[in-house]
Order: sequence, then C-alpha cells, then structure tokens
Amino acid sequence: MLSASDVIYVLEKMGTVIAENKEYLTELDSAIGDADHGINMTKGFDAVKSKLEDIKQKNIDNIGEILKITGMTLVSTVGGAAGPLYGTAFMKAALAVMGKTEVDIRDFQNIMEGALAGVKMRGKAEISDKTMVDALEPAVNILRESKDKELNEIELLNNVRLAALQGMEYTKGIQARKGRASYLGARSIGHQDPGATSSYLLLNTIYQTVEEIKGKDINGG
Amino acid sequence: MLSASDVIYVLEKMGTVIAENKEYLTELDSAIGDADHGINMTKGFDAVKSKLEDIKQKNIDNIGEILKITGMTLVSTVGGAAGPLYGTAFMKAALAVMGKTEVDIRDFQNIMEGALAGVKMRGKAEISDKTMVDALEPAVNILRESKDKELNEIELLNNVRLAALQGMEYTKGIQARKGRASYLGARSIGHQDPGATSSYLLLNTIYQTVEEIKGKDINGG
Amino acid sequence: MKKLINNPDFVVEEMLAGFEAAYPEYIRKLPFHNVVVRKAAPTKGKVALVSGGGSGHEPSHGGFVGKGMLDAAVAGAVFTSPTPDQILEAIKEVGTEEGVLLVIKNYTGDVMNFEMAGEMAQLENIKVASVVINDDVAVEDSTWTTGRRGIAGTVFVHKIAGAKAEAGGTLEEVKEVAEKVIANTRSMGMALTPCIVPAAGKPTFTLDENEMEIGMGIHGEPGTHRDAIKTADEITEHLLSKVLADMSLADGEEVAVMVNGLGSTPLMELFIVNRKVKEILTEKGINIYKTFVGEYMTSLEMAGCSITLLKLNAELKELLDAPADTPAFKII
Amino acid sequence: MKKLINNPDFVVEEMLAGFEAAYPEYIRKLPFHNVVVRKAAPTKGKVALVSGGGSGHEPSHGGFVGKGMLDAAVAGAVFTSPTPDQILEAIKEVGTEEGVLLVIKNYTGDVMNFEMAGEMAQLENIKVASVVINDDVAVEDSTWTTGRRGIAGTVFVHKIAGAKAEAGGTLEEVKEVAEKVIANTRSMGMALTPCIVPAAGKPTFTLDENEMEIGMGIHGEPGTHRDAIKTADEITEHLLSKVLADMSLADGEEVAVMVNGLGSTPLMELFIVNRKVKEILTEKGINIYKTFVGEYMTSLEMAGCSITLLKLNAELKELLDAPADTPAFKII
Ligand SMILES: Nc1ncnc2c1ncn2[C@@H]1O[C@H](COP(=O)(O)OP(=O)(O)O)[C@@H](O)[C@H]1O
Ligand SMILES: Nc1ncnc2c1ncn2[C@@H]1O[C@H](COP(=O)(O)OP(=O)(O)O)[C@@H](O)[C@H]1O
Ligand SMILES: [Mg+2]
Ligand SMILES: [Mg+2]
Ligand SMILES: [Mg+2]
Ligand SMILES: [Mg+2]
Repeated sequence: MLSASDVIYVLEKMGTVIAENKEYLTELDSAIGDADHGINMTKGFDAVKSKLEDIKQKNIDNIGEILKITGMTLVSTVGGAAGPLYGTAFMKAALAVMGKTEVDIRDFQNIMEGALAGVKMRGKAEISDKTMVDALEPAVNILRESKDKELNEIELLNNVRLAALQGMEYTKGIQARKGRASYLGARSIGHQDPGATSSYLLLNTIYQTVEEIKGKDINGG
Repeated sequence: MLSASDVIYVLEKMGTVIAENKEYLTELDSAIGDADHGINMTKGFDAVKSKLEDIKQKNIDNIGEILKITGMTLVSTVGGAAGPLYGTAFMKAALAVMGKTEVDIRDFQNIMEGALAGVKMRGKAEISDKTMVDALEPAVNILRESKDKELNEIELLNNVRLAALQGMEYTKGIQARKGRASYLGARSIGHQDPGATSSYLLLNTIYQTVEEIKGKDINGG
Repeated sequence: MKKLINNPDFVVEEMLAGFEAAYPEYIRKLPFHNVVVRKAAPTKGKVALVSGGGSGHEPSHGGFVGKGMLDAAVAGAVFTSPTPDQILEAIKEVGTEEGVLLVIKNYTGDVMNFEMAGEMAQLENIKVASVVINDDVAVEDSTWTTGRRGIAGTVFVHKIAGAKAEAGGTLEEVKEVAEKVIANTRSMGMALTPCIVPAAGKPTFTLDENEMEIGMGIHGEPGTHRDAIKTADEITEHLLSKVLADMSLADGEEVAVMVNGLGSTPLMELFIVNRKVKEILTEKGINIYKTFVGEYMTSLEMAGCSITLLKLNAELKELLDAPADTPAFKII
Repeated sequence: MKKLINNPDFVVEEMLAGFEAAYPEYIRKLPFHNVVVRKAAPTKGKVALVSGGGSGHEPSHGGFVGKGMLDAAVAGAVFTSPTPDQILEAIKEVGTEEGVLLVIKNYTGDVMNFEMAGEMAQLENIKVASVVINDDVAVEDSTWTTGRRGIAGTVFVHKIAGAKAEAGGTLEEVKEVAEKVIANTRSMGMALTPCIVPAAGKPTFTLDENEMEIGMGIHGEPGTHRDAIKTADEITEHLLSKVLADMSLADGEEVAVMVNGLGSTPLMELFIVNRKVKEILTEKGINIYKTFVGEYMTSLEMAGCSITLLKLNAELKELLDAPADTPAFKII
C-alpha cells in the first residue's frame, strides 16, 4: 500500500531522475530525432514539481487527482511528442484510481493499463514501432501475468522494470515506424529509442522508490 | 626610346607581375580594406592582356591609343576604387603621348604627370592620405627633379621606382584619410596601403622591363 | 554558440515580444500565451486558419498571420510542438461560427498536440477541422509509418487555404483546397551546416568541411544520406529529380516554385539554385507560373536550401494570386 | 568554403540569371550587362532612380527594383563597385526626360564609378544628379576624409526617393527628399562571424568563438573595436546609443526603425534585438512609426545585425507609407 504522500514522493523522484538524465536522453534523441527529449521532459517534470508543492500545501490526498494534475501539467509544458503521450498516460492512469487515497499493486496494474492504453490511443503505435510502447507494454504484461501468482511486491516491481529495460534494449535493433525517428527509415536501426528510455527510467524510479519506502516501513512487503 | 611594341611588352609584364602578386595585394587589402585589390587588378590586367592581342593584330602603333585602350579596359573591368583611378591614370597618360609611335624619358615624365594628375583629380587625394598617390607623387618628383641633370635612363627609372618603394613603405606609418581604409581611423596605422603597393609594382615593372629591353639593345641607354 | 540572445530559456518569449513590437499594424500577441493573432481577430464570417509549430522556423508561422493567410500562429519552444493549451487559446481567440481549420505539419508531436487542442475546442462547441502537411519527399511514404514530414510546402497551404477562407469558403471548402495543395506539393532539402538549438548549446549534427547532408529535416533530423559537397547545379538537379519523380507533371503543366533558404544561405546562392531549377523545368516543358526565392521555412542558422514545387490548376492559380498582406508574405 | 555555387568567377552572372528567372513580372536583365531594370522601363514622365554597388548585399539592390522604388540596379562583382560602362547602360535604359538620380553608397569606388558614369551620361544629354548615402555612425565623419560609409539606411533612401519620383517629383525634388532622408538616417552594425567572398575562398577576418566585431562594414571591413560577446540587450544598447548620440531626437519625435540581418542571423535573433530597441526608444519617449525587421542589406553569410533609425516628419511618413511593389520590399 502506498499513501498519497508516497505517490507524491515517487513523482518527485521521477523528476530528479529525469533531470539527472537530461543530457543522456537528449543525446539519444540527437541520433535519431531532434535532440530535445531530455530538455522537454525536464521542463515538464520541473513544472510537475512545483504543482506537487501546491498539492502538498492543499493536502490533496486523492491519488487520481494527483495523477491527473501531473498529466495535465505534462501536456501543457512538455510539448513535442512526449508531452501529449506522457500527459495522456498520466491522465488515463488517473481515471483508474480516481478518489483513492491509497493504492496497492493491483491499483498499480490498473494505473499502468490506463497509461499504456493512453499512449497507444494517442500515438497509434504498436509494439516494435520503436517507441515508448516497447518499454511500457512488456512491463504491463508482467503485471498481467502476475495476477494469479504469489509474488513479493518489490520483486514484482523489479520484474516490471526489468521488462521495460529489456524493451528499451530491444529498440536498438529495430527500425522506427512511428515518431520523428521513423523519417530515418533503416538509418534508425542501431540507436536506442529516447522515449523507451525515459519510460524505463520512470518505471525504474517507481521500483527503487517503493523499495526505499518499504525498506523504511518495518512491516515490509 | 621605346617603340610601341616595347610599350606593349611593358604592359604585358605589368599583367604578369600583378597576377603574381594577386594574393599579396589581396592580403594587404584584407587588413584595412575588403580583400579584393589583387583580385580586381588581376581581372583588369587579364582583360588588358587580351586587348593587347587585338592591338598587336591590328598593328596599332599609336602609343597614346594603346594607353587609352588600356585605361578604358581597366575602367570597365576592375571596378571598385582602383578601376576608375588606374583607368583615369592611363587615359590621362594617353593624352600626353597621343599620336606618338616612340617615347623617350621626357615622354615618360609627361605620361607620369598625366597619370598622377588623373589619379588626384579622380580620387581627390593628396600626399599622406595613404593611397597610391604616396607611391606615384614621389616617383613623379624624381622625374621632375631630373629634368636638368645628366642621368642614365635606367638609373633614372631605378630612382623612380625606389621613390615609389619609399612612398609605399611610408604608407605603413600613417593613417588613411581616403578610400575604404579611412573608415578604420587610427586602426589603419601599421598597415601598408594596397594601392601604393600596386603602384610601386607597376613602376618597378617599368624599370625592370626597360632594363631588360635595353640590355638586349646593343646601343644601350 | 554565437547568438544574439539574452537567455536561451527565454528566446521564444523575447522573440514574440520583438515581433509584436515590430508589427502592431498586423498582429497582436495574446498576453501570457505564445500565440500571435491578427490584430482584429476574430474575422466575423470567415473560416479561421490556425497554424504553428516549434519555433526556429521564422518567419514561419507568425510571419504569415494577416490578411489572406493565417488568423493565428502558435509558437512552441525551439523545434518543439506547442502544447494543446496554447493552441486552444489560439482557436478560442480567432474561432468564428464558420469554424477553424488547423494547419499542421506532419510531425508526431505537432499532430498529437493540435489534435488534443482540437478535441478540447470541440468540447467548447467550436467547429474544428484539420489538415496535415507532408511534402518532404526525402522521407519514404507509407501508411505503416508516420509518413512524410511537412516542410516549406506549408507556406503554399497557408497562402492558398488562406485565400479561400478570405474569399468566403466554408470550412469544408477551405479544408478541401488545403488538401488539394497538400496533394500537389512536393519538397526536398539539403544542408551544408547544422544549426544550434539555443537551449542545447551545440549543433544537433556535425558535417565535415567538405560534406553535406541530403534530405535532412528542418529540425536537424538526419536525412537520406551524406555526400561530398557538389556544385549548386548538381545539388539542384538531385533535389529536383527527387521532387519530380514523386509528381506526375506532364509537358505543358504549370507549377509554382519555392527555393527556400534554411537560415544562413545568402540570397545570392538561392538565386544560383533557382537559375538551375528554371533551366531543368524549361527543358522538361514545365511552365513556371510563379517563383518564390527567400527564407520562408528556416532552421535557425542552418545553411542549405529546399526546393518545393506546387502543381497548379486554374483554381489554385487564382488563389495563389489573391492578395495577401502579412509581415513576411505579401501579394499585391 | 561551404557554398551553394558553381564557379566563384560566375556567381554574379548566375545569380542575376536566377533572379531574372524568379521575377519576370517585376524586372528584366539587360543582356550582356549586370543590370536589372523595371520590366517596363523607362517609365515615361518619371524621374528614374538608379542604384547599385558590389554584389553580396542581396536583396540590395536588385530586390528593390520595381514600382515605388528603383528603376535600375547595377551589380558589381562581389563587394566591388560596378564599372562605369555598366552603370551607363543602366542610366541609358531607364533614363527619361525628367532625368536620373544616382543613389550611391559612400564608398570611394562606388562614388568614382557612378561619377564617371554620370559624366558619360551627361555627354549623351541625359540629365543626371546624384546623392551619396553615409549613415554608418561607426565611422567618424570629417570633411578631410572619405566620410561615413553607406549601409542599411540606403533602403530608406530607395523607398522614399522612389515614392517621390513615383508621385511625379522633379529631379531636384527627388534629390532634395533623398538628401533629407540621408540627413536623418543613422545606422550601426556588429558582426559575430565573418563572411567569405567566393573568389577569395577564405574569411576576410577571423573572430574567436567568444569575440564580436563592433562597427564593421558590410564588406567585412574592420569596425571600431573587438569585444567579448555580450547579450543581445547589451549589444542593442551599445549600437543604439551610438546611433542616438548622433541624432537630435527630442521626446515625442517619430522614427522608422530597421533591424537588419547581415546574412546568417536568424529572424528570431533580430526580433530579440528589436524587442530591446522598442524598450529603449519607449523609455526615451521616442515614437516608433514603423519597423522593418529582416534582411535588407546583407554581407553574404555574415552573422550579425545593424540598427537604423530614420527621423520622420509628415512628408517622409507619407512617402514611406506610399505603395511599393518590388521583389524584396512591398508596401500595400
Ligand atoms: N506515435 C508514437 N507513439 C508512441 N511513442 C511515440 C510516438 N512518437 C514518438 N514517440 C516517442 O516519443 C519520443 C520522442 O519524444 P520527444 O523527443 O520529446 O518528441 P519529439 O519527437 O516531438 O521531439 C520517441 O523516442 C518515442 O519513444
Ligand atoms: N581617393 C583615393 N585616391 C587615391 N587612391 C585611392 C583613393 N581611394 C582608394 N585609393 C586606393 O585604392 C586602393 C584600394 O583599391 P581596391 O581595393 O581595388 O578598391 P576598393 O577599396 O573599392 O575595394 C587603396 O589601397 C588606395 O591606394
Ligand atoms: Mg525530440
Ligand atoms: Mg579593396
Ligand atoms: Mg522535438
Ligand atoms: Mg572592393
């Protein structure tokens, strides 16, 4: 179980990680895009950070509301392709937990289902198009497959982020069919997709931050 | 005494020397001007060269006519400041020997008087304005002073070109008051004037070529 | 990075302030939004045209706001599509009962952001339609991919759809003629030197002293290939052959030509390119109805050019010739 | 040297061929001469305006040939004044009984070549007058020297004298108003990077990555000094303070502003400069009547800009607003 303030903490960590990887993401985008993915994402999460201050001030504990504000902020600050995509992802994720003040691993699955559906609806991309879908869909699949298994939550989140990592790595070998990189045709092969990379970084941040939170929590799991 | 074909030969040599010094003159012009003096002069003397072919073809032996054609060609091909200046110089020089088929050292003085007057009329420059006048006027002064002296012609031409050389060197130390270099104000000090340099090169060519012609001539002086 | 700027983070805002200061007789800027609209917007009784995209392509798109062309232009960050909220403000400011046409260059980001804005506008009961420009033949076209990029041909869409709207066309008619222009416009470009996005501070790509990039995008996206620099005539031949190969232009047909500078290519060079364009088209019996040489869709200070052909018919010619009065495009 | 050219020796001829190909509705080129004239020249009953100079400053001067501005433009080699025979051809082609005004930028070469052409034209019984433009305050003015250079302010002379001629002014009147413009126009420029003359193949000067040249000429002539690059606001302040120091502009007076790009400076940056121009003038209570931002008097691919102010009165305002229709300058 994560509380609203845990969720806020995770979102803040996401901002930190994106900022730390600003140059890296931009570098990746310069090879097959227009060299702005890190810049745009950092701008967006910086804006999210100040919105989170507002949220804390106002003691908003509706996690759906928090994710919706995050999504709307990303939409109106990131721009480019990533803005509408991540924005829609967070806004659709918000619908899955609207009204809730705590979320468990099954809520997280619903969040991720919403996020993935949002990205695919907005971007019309499928797996293997060399986009963030290649990181997100395998991650969601892990959550789906875990449904009937007995798994430690942290272990599961680790598997989720490993699936995203694998998806991110997978984008290196394939040709882009969506987004700016698709204009390169075969020249896009050999380069890792920036959006899949930021998606992995976000899922990795969830895993690491939840582990940190749970480590502090004496009840564990 | 120089014949019309000697004069043609001198003019051809001038073209060769200017072409050889294309980069040098342009380099000088890049320091205090617009880096084209060598380019413009070479273009002009290349055009003169082909006009001289015409002249030879047509057996024109009127030295005044030859100089006039040279001047008009320079005016219509060099452009910039040097075009009207050298063009006018040659056209005024032509007036001094119109109709003559041979020229002696006193004719040469008249030629140079005409050239200098032409440059000064067209450019309104005086000595010490850091222009070609600084090379031409001292050269003309030598010819004027030689009027009553007994001097070997070659020696005299040597003194003429040395005076021009000195004038050219002199331009290094002074501030430009005419032409493009004048826009630099005090920043023009320390640089040698390109036009004074080309004027020296032309007078030096006259000296060297006449010496060459006279060397071949058993009667000497 | 040698730039006449103050702070890389504020270039768009400061540019728009300077743009507004320059052309008060044509446009006004919406306070708090990076949106430029016609001075007297909305124009009652007329379909409104809204376009825009990342900044760095000036005079696109703000320079084309005015009589006979756009009603609003939305400026994103440099080379980054504007966000839906900004686009929505533009739509709301200039929208009329006749509706709004969104003129979008085919980049995933632009398409998605404009689409979201359009959805929001429809929720506010504004009639919205959109067209997507995809004139760049350097990119392979396919329904499985994002398709082609929109580049300089965009300006012809602004001009002709703008004239149709000014003439009282309905939203459907304006959209239809815009699509006619899109279907008949092909472009291709090349770069001699890259450009530097202010916030990045270094070139997006690098080219050797004797290299050029063929078919690169107007945001510095890589093109089809690199090659040793060739003569202007050879480069023109190559670009034009690609453009022509993708159009069905019969002997005797008419085109409009645009030779577009990407930012730091002197007009002199663009005219040298145009000389060869004319030579090649004349050889093929293709008539040039009108030519535009200059900077229309730039890429900051990139050196290079693009060549655009628009195949004309009587209707398109009339609309191309219709008066336009904007800061950067005037037809008298 | 990265340039879209074929042969450095033919750039001017090929440019003019491409220019003629682009604008047959405006101009024609004289065969065998690097002269561009109005399509229907001579214009009977109207004083003719002839200008020109070295090439490399495009759209100056050919781009300003047309209704309400020039009747002919003579193109010299790159950065080199045209020769008198070319200028004479222009004068003869467009000259009318009302006479011809030569509009000359103050460079020794230009002045002498135009002067010689004028002398030749007078021998052929053509009435000729001339004005010499000297707006560049970077250069010290003095009757002992050549005086100031003519730079971007030239375009205001073309526009206003052109309007006066179009309105039926006599040669004396057109000359008088041109001199009024010259007396009230001041400019100053700066460069971030040099340009390369095609025939030379290398930059006329070099600047370090963090250096700029203040007050340089439009042919790459050195300026007043070098300095570390400053912000756009600081640079604008410096240039404008020099310009203002040389004009008597009282509170409430009106000016036209031109922020001119030298070749490779993005419009974005010119607008950032214009933002500060507006701020400073507003502070001083000086009213901006009209602003022109763009490339008017370039220096091939030099990066940098110049700022020009023209002090206006009722007459000059009316003439500035008069219609003009040329390839590169239109007033509707
Ligand atoms: N249609 C799409 N569907 C899903 N993801 C996409 C799509 N188009 C682009 N992306 C993702 O967006 C990333 C690029 O984001 P960004 O650089 O911020 O936007 P832009 O391409 O507009 O500059 C790509 O790496 C890719 O992962
Ligand atoms: N008014 C003048 N009188 C005499 N010589 C002049 C004058 N102005 C310039 N010059 C000469 O012309 C030279 C420059 O010639 P050039 O570079 O060909 O012309 P431009 O300055 O037009 O590029 C100068 O070095 C100077 O000697
Ligand atoms: Mg990107
Ligand atoms: Mg010179
Ligand atoms: Mg982008
Ligand atoms: Mg010169």
